[in-house]
Amino acid sequence: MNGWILAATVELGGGGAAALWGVTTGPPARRVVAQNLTTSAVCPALLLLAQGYGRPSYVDLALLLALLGPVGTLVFARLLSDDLAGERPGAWPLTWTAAGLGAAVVLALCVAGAPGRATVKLLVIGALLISGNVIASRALAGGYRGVRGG
Amino acid sequence: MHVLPYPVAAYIFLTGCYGLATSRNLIHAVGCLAVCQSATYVLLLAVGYRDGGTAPVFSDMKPGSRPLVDPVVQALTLTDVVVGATVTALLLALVLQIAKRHGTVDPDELRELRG
Amino acid sequence: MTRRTAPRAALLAAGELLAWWAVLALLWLVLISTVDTLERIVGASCAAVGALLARTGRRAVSWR
Amino acid sequence: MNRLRLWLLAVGGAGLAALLVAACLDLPGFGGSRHPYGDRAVRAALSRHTANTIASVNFDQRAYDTLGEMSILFAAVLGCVVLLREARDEHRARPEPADVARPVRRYALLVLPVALVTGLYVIAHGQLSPGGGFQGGVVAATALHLLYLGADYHALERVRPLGVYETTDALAVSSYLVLGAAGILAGTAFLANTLLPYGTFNTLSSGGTVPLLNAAIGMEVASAVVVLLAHFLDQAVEIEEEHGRGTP
Amino acid sequence: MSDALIVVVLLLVAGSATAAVAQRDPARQALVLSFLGVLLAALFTVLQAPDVGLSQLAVGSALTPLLIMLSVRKIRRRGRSEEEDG
Repeated sequence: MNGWILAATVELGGGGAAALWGVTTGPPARRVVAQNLTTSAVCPALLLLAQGYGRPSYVDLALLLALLGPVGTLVFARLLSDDLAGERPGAWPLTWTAAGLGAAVVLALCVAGAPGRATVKLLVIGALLISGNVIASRALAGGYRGVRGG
Repeated sequence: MHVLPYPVAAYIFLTGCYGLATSRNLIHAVGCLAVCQSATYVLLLAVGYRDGGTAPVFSDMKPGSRPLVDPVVQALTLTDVVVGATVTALLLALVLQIAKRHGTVDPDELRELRG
Repeated sequence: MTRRTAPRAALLAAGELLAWWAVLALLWLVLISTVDTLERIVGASCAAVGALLARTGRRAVSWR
Repeated sequence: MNRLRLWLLAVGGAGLAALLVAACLDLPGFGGSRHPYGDRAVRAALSRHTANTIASVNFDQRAYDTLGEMSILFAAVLGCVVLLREARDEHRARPEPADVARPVRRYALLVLPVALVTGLYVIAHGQLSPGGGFQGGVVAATALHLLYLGADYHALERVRPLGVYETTDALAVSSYLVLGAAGILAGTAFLANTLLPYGTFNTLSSGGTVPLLNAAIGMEVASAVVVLLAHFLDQAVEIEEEHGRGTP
Repeated sequence: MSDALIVVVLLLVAGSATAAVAQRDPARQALVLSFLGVLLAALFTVLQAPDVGLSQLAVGSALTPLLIMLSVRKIRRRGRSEEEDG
């Protein structure tokens, strides 16, 4: 139909398949990293879909994912901290690549749309997405070293 | 393409049932039940979809300007998601109670315990 | 000693609440699409709840 | 025994699969253009000035369903509270304070109010844009638990007086019922949307009783999720069995 | 183009549902379930049901994993304290 939906298809297909592969195989450390990257793969795709369908109200989905996705990763980082203790999964190159992808999508959408309130909303979502993913990566890389009983 | 989503829903449901029947851990079984429930969401929403349609939400578009998908099945699915979440929570509470009473969460061991 | 610090602490608390309230009210204005009076009232009260919770949470955690 | 069960499962699964495939082939084609109920629901929603048809179906045309859904949620939370209460052979142990990395702690403290306000926005705009009481309620309740994730359980307990949330839950359920009963008093039917003026299309006050019912559900869900998670957290973090006493 | 998108997301959902059943360890299953929840939200967006997508996102991305992981932790702790006793 249009380029935005094509981009979303590529992003969902590629990112989703990669995340599915990562989340089902390998040691726990790799699985939680893949779970964290799910957010950074799907959230830009949702933004692209909102633009592709011409429905600004679909942006709320991306907003909620940018808020709750990192929270989900923090859940695993905290409650699996015993299993992750020896491994310190950081995957910083991957995290920054995903952050760059999110930033690129948000900037492209900002340029495509008319400047206004929607642009600021997009920027807020982008900031939440990137900071959430970086912090979640930090939490996986030994953010909960002293958690025993709690 | 005309029927693809329906077999996918059936497949997800049967996969979840297989997991339920062969599960060796009650928490895992609750997760499989969640998978079964997601099959119903896929089926309901596939029934309501219309080619080229868009959501019947008029905060950002004029009524009547585009074809619309079916809102009734969406409302049903919304209820389904809510009930699914509460069922998961209640079953997990039951599993914790079983673990406390019997000291195991393996269904086979539980059957042996009962005699 | 306490007589001098008490008003300062109150001022700091009010400042923190006001700053959070302003940020959250701005966030509300960004999220919505059309602005009218009722929208402003609801937004201001939701931002006030958020600001209260932000301060309570910060005090419960004791920032380090 | 085990082999037998697998065989039984295979036979039953194959039969069910055959039936399901036969049913799939007989369903109306995917993406078809005939949706009689949908078209009528959209028309009814527009006539009552509700911009989000799904909210209109949930809180106006089929508000009775939502009452049932809400009772299920309420009953499930009640069941969890009963199942997960502290038994006589258990005691509470205070968990050691957690040592969380500083950026994670700051992120949790900064995102907590943002997520709460976003949840309230989703509730308040349920009848206009996608969203509603259920979605926003879960988001607001999840936001509160950032304090557990970013600090420790003790911090969460300090901002979460459980009694208040239990009372709010019950109050929200009864306010939904009262709003429904008000329809009877006004001379129409239970939960009929004839009480309030429909207002201007696409504003916060449009849709008659829809925004009020929406807000009641939002309060109910938010406090129900908080109570639910509180009991699970109690079990996972604080409650321990007495040592030296064997399991029955 | 829309059709291709629907097919891609449907196949991903089917794949992750299979994976969620195949993981026998509850903690690992919770990881796949949270992935499945986010993916289902994307599928609902593609099927033009943003309301359902929002509630699936709210439930599936943080709430269900939190409930499952708390149960896992409780049962693991029970196991550990019994080992210490016996």
